[in-house]
Amino acid sequence: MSTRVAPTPHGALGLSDDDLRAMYRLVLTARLLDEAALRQNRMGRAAFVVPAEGHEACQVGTGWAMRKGVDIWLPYYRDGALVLAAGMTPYEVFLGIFAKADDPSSGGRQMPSHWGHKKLGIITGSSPIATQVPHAAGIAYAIKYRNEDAVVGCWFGDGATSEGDWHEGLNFAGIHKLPVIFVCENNHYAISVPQSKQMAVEHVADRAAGYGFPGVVVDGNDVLACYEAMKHAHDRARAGEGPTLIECKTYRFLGHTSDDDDKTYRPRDEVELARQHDPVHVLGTYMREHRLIDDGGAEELRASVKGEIEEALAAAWDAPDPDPSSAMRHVFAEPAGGVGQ
Amino acid sequence: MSTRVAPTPHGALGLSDDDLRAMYRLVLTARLLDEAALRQNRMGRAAFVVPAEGHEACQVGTGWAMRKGVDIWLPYYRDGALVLAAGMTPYEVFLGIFAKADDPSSGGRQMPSHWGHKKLGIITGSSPIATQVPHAAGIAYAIKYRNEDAVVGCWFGDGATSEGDWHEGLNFAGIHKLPVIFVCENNHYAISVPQSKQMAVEHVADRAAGYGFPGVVVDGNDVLACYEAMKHAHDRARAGEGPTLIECKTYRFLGHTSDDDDKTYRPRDEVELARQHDPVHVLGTYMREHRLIDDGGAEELRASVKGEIEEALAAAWDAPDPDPSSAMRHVFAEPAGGVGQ
Amino acid sequence: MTEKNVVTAIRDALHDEMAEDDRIVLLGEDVGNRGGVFRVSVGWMEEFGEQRVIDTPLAESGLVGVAIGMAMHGLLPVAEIQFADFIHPAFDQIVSEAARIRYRSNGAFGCPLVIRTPCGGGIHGALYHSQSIEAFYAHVPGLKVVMPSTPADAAGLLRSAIADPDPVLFLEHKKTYRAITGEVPDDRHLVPIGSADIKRQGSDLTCVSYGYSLHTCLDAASRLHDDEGISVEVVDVRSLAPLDTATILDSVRRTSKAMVVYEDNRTYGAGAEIVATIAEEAMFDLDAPIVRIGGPDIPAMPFATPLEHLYMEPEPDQVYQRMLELAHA
Amino acid sequence: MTEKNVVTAIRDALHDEMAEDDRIVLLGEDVGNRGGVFRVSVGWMEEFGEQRVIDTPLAESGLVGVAIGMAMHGLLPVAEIQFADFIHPAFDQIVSEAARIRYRSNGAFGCPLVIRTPCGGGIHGALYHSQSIEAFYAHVPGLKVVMPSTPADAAGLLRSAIADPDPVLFLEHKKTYRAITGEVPDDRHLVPIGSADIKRQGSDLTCVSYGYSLHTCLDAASRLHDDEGISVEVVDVRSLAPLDTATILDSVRRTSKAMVVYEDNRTYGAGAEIVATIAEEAMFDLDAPIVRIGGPDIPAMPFATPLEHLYMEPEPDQVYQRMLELAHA
Ligand SMILES: Cc1ncc(C[n+]2csc(CCOP(=O)(O)OP(=O)(O)O)c2C)c(N)n1
Ligand SMILES: Cc1ncc(C[n+]2csc(CCOP(=O)(O)OP(=O)(O)O)c2C)c(N)n1
Ligand SMILES: [Mg+2]
Ligand SMILES: [Mg+2]
Repeated sequence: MSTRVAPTPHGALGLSDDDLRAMYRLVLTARLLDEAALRQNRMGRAAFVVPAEGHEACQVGTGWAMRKGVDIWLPYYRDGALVLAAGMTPYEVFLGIFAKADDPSSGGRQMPSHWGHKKLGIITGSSPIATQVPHAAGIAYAIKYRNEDAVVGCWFGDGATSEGDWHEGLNFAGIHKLPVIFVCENNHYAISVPQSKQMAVEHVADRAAGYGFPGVVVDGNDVLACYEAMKHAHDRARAGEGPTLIECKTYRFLGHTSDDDDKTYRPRDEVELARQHDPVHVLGTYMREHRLIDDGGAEELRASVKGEIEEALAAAWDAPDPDPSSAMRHVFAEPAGGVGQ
Repeated sequence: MSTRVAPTPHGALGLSDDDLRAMYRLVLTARLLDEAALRQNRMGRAAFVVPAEGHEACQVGTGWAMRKGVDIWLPYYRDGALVLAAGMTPYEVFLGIFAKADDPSSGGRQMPSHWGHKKLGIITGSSPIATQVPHAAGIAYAIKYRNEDAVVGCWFGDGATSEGDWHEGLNFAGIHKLPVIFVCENNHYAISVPQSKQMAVEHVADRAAGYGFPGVVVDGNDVLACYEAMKHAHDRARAGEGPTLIECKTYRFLGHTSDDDDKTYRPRDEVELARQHDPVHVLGTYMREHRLIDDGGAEELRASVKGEIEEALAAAWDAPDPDPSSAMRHVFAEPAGGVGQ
Repeated sequence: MTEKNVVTAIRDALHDEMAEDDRIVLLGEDVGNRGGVFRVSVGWMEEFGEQRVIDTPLAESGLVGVAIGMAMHGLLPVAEIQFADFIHPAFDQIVSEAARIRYRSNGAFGCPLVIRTPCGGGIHGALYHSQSIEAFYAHVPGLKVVMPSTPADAAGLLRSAIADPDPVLFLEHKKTYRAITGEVPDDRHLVPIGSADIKRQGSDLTCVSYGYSLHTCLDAASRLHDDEGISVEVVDVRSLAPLDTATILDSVRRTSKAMVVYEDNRTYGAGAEIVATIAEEAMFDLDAPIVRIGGPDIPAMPFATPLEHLYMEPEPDQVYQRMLELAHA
Repeated sequence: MTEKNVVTAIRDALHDEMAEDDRIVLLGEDVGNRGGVFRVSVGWMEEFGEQRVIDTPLAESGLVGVAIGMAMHGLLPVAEIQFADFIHPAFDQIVSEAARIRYRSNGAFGCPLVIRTPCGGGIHGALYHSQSIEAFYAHVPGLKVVMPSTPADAAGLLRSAIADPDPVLFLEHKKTYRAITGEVPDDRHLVPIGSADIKRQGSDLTCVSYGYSLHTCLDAASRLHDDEGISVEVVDVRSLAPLDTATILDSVRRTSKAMVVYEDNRTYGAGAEIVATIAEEAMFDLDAPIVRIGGPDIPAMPFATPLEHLYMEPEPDQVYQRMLELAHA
């Protein structure tokens, strides 16, 4: 009889210990970046920020199943942790927060968190909710048409599922069995509107049946559960089996944005209860339990991430503002631009 | 032992023999009216007509469960038989076909079959598909708000279910458990687009689950099945149990409209097969089987309906055209009009 | 009379109307629980009940469509679109449905609906929280479009909008919300839809404007008076549709010089209609070509302060400068 | 050169472009199986494959949204909206998305999308199959809007639209489809977007128009020439955005008299911008006030023949009459 070590849960999913360490670093970076950004907002140096706090696990978990540089990402404004997983640096994020000329999303034209990064395959997004859903289907159609081995990920909140565009986008993707994954980060509120006033069902995922593809519900605070669901959907997509709708149950810890005060509409005990499942702690605990990190390592990591963020912040703050006259550019392609770039 | 006569199927549904005779008359009137209208079109006397042929049973069956003068109707352009069930006369229908001043729908302003009849509770409709779905929800909301004992019926084709408005309307109705019934007359085509290119599911009714209310599938050529489903939904609505989505599987026998030639997109044998379930014949057979009519009666009925239609047609043809200068009226309320009429 | 800012005037007027008439219901995203993003309806869900203050799902087309249904069945819905930039999904319901219900039914049906929405820029709203939308809607027969610039007009026009038997788009410039204060009558005064208002009398030239730009023009006119003794008449359009051409033309004929100022993208903007009307009706009364100042033709305005300034800030000086030139022309 | 009508010119140009470049895909309601309601793409599903000729679900916003996604990922989608009246549900996707993608990404992304749609009235289409929609879209920075009136322009502008790196709304007046024929070059000629065209030279007055109205104007000009020896220059706008103000102003300065004619509802219509531009730039070159003729301000046009005539038919005579008056003014 040979002795066999029981595989770790992440090992069973094909994730190495280093994968886990990298995921944990991402989760932590997102959290600390949010905190730093909020401080900048309170100091009056950042007009507007959108915290992801509470959503880190579902973003990093789903993002980890995507292939950087191959797959296509359509995040929404809440996806501060996801874009890190896609390869954006904290420096790039702060360039957006400070609306600098080199902000890869928009050169300071859009509000922060309106992501876009051509090189990383992050598609430019806007404020109107759910408009990216048909885009995701269209990109997936083009991928299939061009026989590319790429998968499209499309993220949105529970609020987005009420929009007509959401319905139309999922329906098209279902009809053509497109390689696209729809991820709902269900934090049970659209700003102040509770889920019960948004839909008469418990699970957004139940709507997938109406579009002819699977819908799955996962614990959005469990990075591994999110990864597993996404990986499975990703495999399905690559195998030509079509879309999947993944619903991650999660919670937003802070206001909707730096402009919002959620105390007027969310009971404090509800928020406190949710914080007991803080995805950063959940993953930290897992890391310790599986000896992927110890107390010293955790301290060291936190310090290293903090340092990275401070440095990024300072460098971004010093970066040049956009030139006022540049506001007139790029309404249309400039002469050098060609078709379809 | 007492002898008991087995109840007829319609009796079991609470329908009297006279009810059935009236329903049959409606079905037949719709069919003969369609034929007469098409002849007018071919003769160049009617620019545009929309035949309901094939849809008569699902329209009369669902319409029969509604209460005339109490409930509210939001039909779509295919609902030529339904509006007869709601109380419109063939004369009124022909006034619309000939675009006459007294056309109750629009005074000749809209294309024929863009129904509206204030007194009968038929809400004015337009061409854009599915826009009436949120209206139905809003009217149902007002009914509930005002504590009225009325139910809203909202009819549409399979094509309409792809529109964002359809999703948004059903979702709102589900959230507020409104007294509204959504009836899909699924003839498997949106003009030429087959169902398989419209949705990846077999049953539209399956989408109801995503809105938190029941969806049922019925044979749309069986007037009794349609009535039964509608009656049940109507009872639910009045009992405060909320909306129902009813999907009637049916078929359109002719072109989409008088402007369409369906031969380019529908195989002839498919049409022939569908005609074997012609709802007018199905009901006619039932009538004979249950001795609700005999051959003589059927002949008599047909002659009587034909006469009624000829008379209506002739009278409508002779009715006055709208006055050209009237085209400028009713952009806004005229002085006499008050709020909310 | 009470001194208030614009958003308070709107809140008070809407509150009073709701208290008077329970056919009025308010629906929109975050209007209930949160009392609206601009806090117009704080506490109303408790006061008027959840049935009358309705937090809708995030779906503007459905929201307006549902409101249209309510309006056709005895209610007087006031639909709030959180930001004007997000009204676009409801374009079809507004244009094809609300605006055509009366016409298409030959007068049998009506749609007494008010759609309120905060618009305009200069508040760091970037591309999607700064848009001007009046040009899209003023063009639609069957729809009325108003845009008050003062607290009194806001209250009076809102009351008229609610009393109107037809759909009214009620545009609220966000930058006026707190920045502009003024006396508001304490009674339920009405400002008629379809009437412009001379906000400053003058004799050397006529400046026609609306929205936040109106205040830019008033400010420039006042400085020009102090600096140069030039007398500028400032006409507040207030009601874009119907447009009060009589008041505008009358003023232009008196001063013989006209300029039109608006924040929206210049080309095909609402100001084009005003310029065109003056050109057709009063060209030979003019002593100088009509001057038109509109926003640059870029999508709303960017977020970064230097870029937003390019859109909004050159305006005060530009207006002053062009007034000066026109006066001397 | 080959003599064709407008719809055939469009069909041939689109067909040739599709045959040349397999990045071009056509999507819309009934474009596949049925070959389009106006039969532009009959047989193409077989010829180019179901992947390139896509029958979409009945959902305009989704249709345009999907096309935008395709455009951002290497394809050159041509989206067909069955009737312009049904484009409204896609307003948000067109205005907030297609038109802003390049600007909002600071030039990083582009959206080479063509949206084709049949518009205009006079074909018994009633309120919802007769609309003019150019005013809504010409106002949107980031979007190009063209409206050819002849077969050659239709072919040349369609090719330019497909080659354009930015979104182009391509408006096809239904009444020109079969009624207007003309010579079309057999090579792949391009008509540049942003250029107006003088369709008839003249010296007494300038008439600016587009769409089906252009033909009404040409007809009136020709009759006036025969009847009265009056020489009218007729400028075809062709491209509403960008607008070729240089060609228009140059003509107006030469003739010293201007009129603008369009089918759409008059108030806040696209013609207002043209009139305003002339008033600002060329007022002192004019010998008479600018004349503007637009459609009545009623929702599109009614179905009944006498009512539809009120909208469309008075026009020829009205145009003739107003030209005559203006020439003598
Ligand atoms: C079309 C549109 N309508 C309204 C808004 C205003 N708005 C911004 S975020 C938001 C709520 C979105 O909620 P959800 O999708 O659940 O995402 P979450 O913020 O909870 O992550 C609303 C109403 C918008 N941006 N776009
Ligand atoms: C918004 C909109 N898009 C397109 C059209 C053109 N159109 C009219 S009917 C129709 C098909 C509708 O099919 P379905 O809903 O299944 O009804 P059916 O005609 O089969 O009864 C289409 C595409 C329209 N009227 N409205
Ligand atoms: Mg949410
Ligand atoms: Mg159908």
